[in-house]
Amino acid sequence: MNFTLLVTVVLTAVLFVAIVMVLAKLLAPRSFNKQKEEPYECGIPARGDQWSHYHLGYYLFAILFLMFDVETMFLFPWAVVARSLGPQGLLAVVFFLFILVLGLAYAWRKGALKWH
Amino acid sequence: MFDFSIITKWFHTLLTGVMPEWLAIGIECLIVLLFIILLYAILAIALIYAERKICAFFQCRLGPNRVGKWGLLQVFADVLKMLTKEIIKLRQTDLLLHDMAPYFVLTASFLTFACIPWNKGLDILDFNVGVFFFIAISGIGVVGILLAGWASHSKYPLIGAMRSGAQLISYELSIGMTMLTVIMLNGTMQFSEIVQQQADFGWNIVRGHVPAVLAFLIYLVAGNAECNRGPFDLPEAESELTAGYHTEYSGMHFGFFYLAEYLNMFICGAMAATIFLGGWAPIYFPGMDGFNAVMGYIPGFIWFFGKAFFVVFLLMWIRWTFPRLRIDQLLSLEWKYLMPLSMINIILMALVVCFGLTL
Amino acid sequence: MTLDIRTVASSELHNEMMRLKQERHMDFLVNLIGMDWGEEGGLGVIYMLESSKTGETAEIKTSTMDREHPYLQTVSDIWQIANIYEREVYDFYGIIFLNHPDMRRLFLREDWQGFPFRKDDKPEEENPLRMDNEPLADTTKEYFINADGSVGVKENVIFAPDDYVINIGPQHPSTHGVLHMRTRLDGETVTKIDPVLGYIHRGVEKISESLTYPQTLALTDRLDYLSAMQNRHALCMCIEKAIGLEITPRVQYIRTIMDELQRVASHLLYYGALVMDVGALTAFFYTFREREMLLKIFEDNFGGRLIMNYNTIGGVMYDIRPDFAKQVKEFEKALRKRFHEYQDIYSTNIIALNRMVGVGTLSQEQAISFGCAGPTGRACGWHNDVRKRHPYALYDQVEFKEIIREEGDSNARHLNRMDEMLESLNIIDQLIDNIPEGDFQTKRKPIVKLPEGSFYQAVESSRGEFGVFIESKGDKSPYRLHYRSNGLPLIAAMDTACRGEKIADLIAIGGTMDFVIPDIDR
Amino acid sequence: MALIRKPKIKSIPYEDFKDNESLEKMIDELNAHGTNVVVASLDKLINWGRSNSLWPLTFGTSCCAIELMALGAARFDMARFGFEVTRTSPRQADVILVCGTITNKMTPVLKRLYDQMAEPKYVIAIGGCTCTGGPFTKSYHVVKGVDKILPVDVYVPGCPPRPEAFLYGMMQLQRKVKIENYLGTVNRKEKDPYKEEAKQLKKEIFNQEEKA
Repeated sequence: MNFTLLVTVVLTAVLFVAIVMVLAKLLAPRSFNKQKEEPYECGIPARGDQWSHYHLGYYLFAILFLMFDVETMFLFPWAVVARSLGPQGLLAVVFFLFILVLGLAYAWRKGALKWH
Repeated sequence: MFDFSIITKWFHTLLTGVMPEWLAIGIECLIVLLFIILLYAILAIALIYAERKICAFFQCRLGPNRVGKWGLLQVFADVLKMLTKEIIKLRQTDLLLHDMAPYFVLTASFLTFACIPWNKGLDILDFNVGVFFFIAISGIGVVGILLAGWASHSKYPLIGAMRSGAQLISYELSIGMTMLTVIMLNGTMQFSEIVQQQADFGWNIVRGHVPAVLAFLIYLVAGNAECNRGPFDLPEAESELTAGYHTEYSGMHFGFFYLAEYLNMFICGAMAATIFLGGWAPIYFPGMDGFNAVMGYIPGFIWFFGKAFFVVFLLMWIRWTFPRLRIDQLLSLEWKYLMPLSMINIILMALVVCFGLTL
Repeated sequence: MTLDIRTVASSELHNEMMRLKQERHMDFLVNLIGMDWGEEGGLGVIYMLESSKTGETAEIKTSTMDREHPYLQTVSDIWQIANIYEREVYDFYGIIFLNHPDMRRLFLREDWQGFPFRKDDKPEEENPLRMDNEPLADTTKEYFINADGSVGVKENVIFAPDDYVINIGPQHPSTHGVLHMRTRLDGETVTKIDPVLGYIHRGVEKISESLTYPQTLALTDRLDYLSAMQNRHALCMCIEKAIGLEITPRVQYIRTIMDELQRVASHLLYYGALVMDVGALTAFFYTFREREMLLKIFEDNFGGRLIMNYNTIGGVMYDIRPDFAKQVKEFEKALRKRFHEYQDIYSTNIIALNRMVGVGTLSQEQAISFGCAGPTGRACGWHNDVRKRHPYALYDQVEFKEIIREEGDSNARHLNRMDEMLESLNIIDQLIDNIPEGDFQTKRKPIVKLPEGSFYQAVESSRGEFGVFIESKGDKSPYRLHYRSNGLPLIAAMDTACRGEKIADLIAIGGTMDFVIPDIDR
Repeated sequence: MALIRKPKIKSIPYEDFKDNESLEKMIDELNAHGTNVVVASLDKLINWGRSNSLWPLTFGTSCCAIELMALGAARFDMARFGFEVTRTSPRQADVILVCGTITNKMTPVLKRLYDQMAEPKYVIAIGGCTCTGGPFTKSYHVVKGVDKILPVDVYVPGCPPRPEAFLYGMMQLQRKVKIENYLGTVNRKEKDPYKEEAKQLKKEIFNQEEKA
């Protein structure tokens, strides 16, 4: 039942967007001129290629996120049974978390958290 | 507390009594579909209206009051307007991605929306790994926003999308970690179970005392950032990037982003209510039986909406008070303050849980 | 005041200027005014210098007779602000400055024909309204003299072809009008700003040359509309002093009070605009609440909310209303009472402080070299208040502090303006109860004719030194009327202040600089 | 269809705009032909929505822009009419309030912004400068009336006009929107005249990339 519902919800979202879009396309006017189809940049024609080389200051954060997100994922199964595992489980996880914190500290120290 | 699953079960048996199983499920799915769309639309309209009115009161203004009584029809007018607005396609955009972006954003929004337990027995998607599922699908929204910015083939949206990419993924970590603390406290990942436990043993924020309150505060900040609002509205940043990642979207295309923004705010509030403030569980004081009984008569969904809207109001209050952060400040807030804090908080909660210190 | 202008031969100019800067410490280039003295005088430039230490002033002029290829030496290596001033002169008069690194037009389109401020130019005939986009060049020309005496041209690059350049403005919510900044980005970091001006260039100075003196008054209000009162005060004072008209004490009182009220109104709006730029929308509404009270006073007394047209030559347009003093006191009380709200919601907010402290720093030398007078310069520790340097109206009779801070960052600029608001209230306090009886208008001849000569009068407008320069040939309209814009130096300093900061900071710095574009473009 | 309906403006007191010639003329034209009942009712609904949700583009060049700020602030509060959602991107705006002098250099920019707006779009010329050139008509660099470049719907004179005048202008625009025929007139669907050209261009780019 749950997966049927999951599909239903996804379908709902897609249908909702699709139907509204069709309705909007039916109702809305269309007009054409050359300037309309150019990118907006405060009323000035854009210079150069829009998809030109853009310095991504954020990619380091993406990599860090990937790392930490996967690590925290491992914590979830433990969290569910944390109560029954008791202090012993906690000790194991603290060790794991310690490594995580070490990783963060390393990234911090290396200046990966500094915005470039 | 009234259990809604009685009705759904009764309805199911009623249907299967007169028709084959698959048809019954089909009809139920249709009802669910309509229910979601209706609720989604109503909430969106209510939230947009509330935001305009509340921000007006913060700003010593009146807010919309000409369209309909007290401006109640204002949002309907806006929707009609947006429906009849031209949808612009840029010459050099990646049309497929450009059109796909709203689908992603809305799908993420709908799916997370469906995870919310509205009442006892009234939840649409109730997995036993519910929290996990919730975190996973809320990531789809990021893809939508990134696509929107990238496919627009314009510089402002691109910068906005990149900002939002960095921001959303960063704050997702904190959300995950605060949810981890709650899971530890309740020992389950199923939303309905989490709320049921709160109904039985008291709200999480009380039960988990210090670490839970800490987690709640971290969640508020991170959740606020996740919905691109308040001091964290950098991806849109009206005064810097004109309109951010949806600069090139017009008409209903833009309307979807607008809609999703408000609904995400509600989802953020509803999640806070569910995992910290007891969801549909009524307020309960040990020893005051008369009072508790009266509270118990109030239907669960009213409790739920009351709590969710309280959190939403908090978010609005923050949004209309603080100036915007800068991108590097935003990221260092997450990585240098919230993240270490939530890690410490996990250990704190683990200690509390393992040594049975819960209230 | 009447100017005593010394003529320097064009070949000696650069050396003479260097000498003045080094020996007499003339480090503040107040004005650089292009001139067209016709066939007999040729094209030339008037330089007005001032020493930031001693307060001495010097006026120099130089000219060239060649109208086809007028060349003069640049002073842009001595004062940084000369860079943009000389581009303005090139734009209007076609005078080419040798060794100037960036000889582009400043205000007009790059493909504009002719030089509109020359007396023999007919700009409208040569330049019909054009709908095609303006070509924005990525390279610029530098003229220099070869060893054999001929003039050579070399190309300087503004933006390389693969630079990531984004246009901020002209239609942008945070450029306070139609400023256009071509901004080179490295990620989110601003590495260069090239301001493109002139989107609201209305040719006010050129129009004024064909108007009589009383008519020119109408245009001053529309320059820096947030200092409307002060601008007009400057022009009136300049004319009055030139024709030797005595002003009654009552008018002096009224004008001083109005100037300060205008300053408060302007700074209130500044606060509103800044907080909007930084994203704290609610605070914007708080200042407008008080500003509306002030506008009500303006409206009651002169019938205008924003543009009052109040000062006239020899007095003011109408007498103040009997309850003026009461109204002003009420407003003052309300503002003082609510002033802490502004501080609470923004000035002391931790996010706001993080956004402003240490951001967009200008050193004192830079501020003086760029000529950033007003609160911006005073935030860098430069004592430049015209009210103290060259007192006018009643400013030598009232007591007030010149607000000075040393940090030179956005926060200092912001706090300076906030403090100035209170200081203005103090000035009003001292005057409001003692407005003497008398005429509000001195009798004068209906036709105003200035004696031959050059005149200059500066006032402290809401955002710096606003100056009026008039060159008269004895007619009823000015031969040349030049306004010292108080925003142009701020724009020129933007590149220096913003380099290495983020886009968001660029917006915040622009907010604290508080420029008004029509005043820059004139 | 036999059922013919005479369009009328409801929800605005008729006396309020009776003295407005151009609106009067528009109404007469509409009445002369009459409209299908179903279409007219749908029109009415859509026009109600459109007229009550006119989102302005933040566009101000000079003095009038400050009064626009005052209009948004507490005393005048344009939010009452639902105008407060000022969009900074022309794609999402419905009406461009041309606040302040338009100069020759600004002309292509303004035209571009107007072109980039999504249909249906409206223009309000605010202030003397925008209507006629105002005090700067003598200037060599000022456009004498913004109607030389854009089709203006409402003129609001004044220097600068008071915020009340802004509101009146916006309300006049609402009235104008309310008597338009949306279906069939406003929502015309043009054919893309640049389709072939664009295909050609894409092909060329593709070829070039292949070569490289």
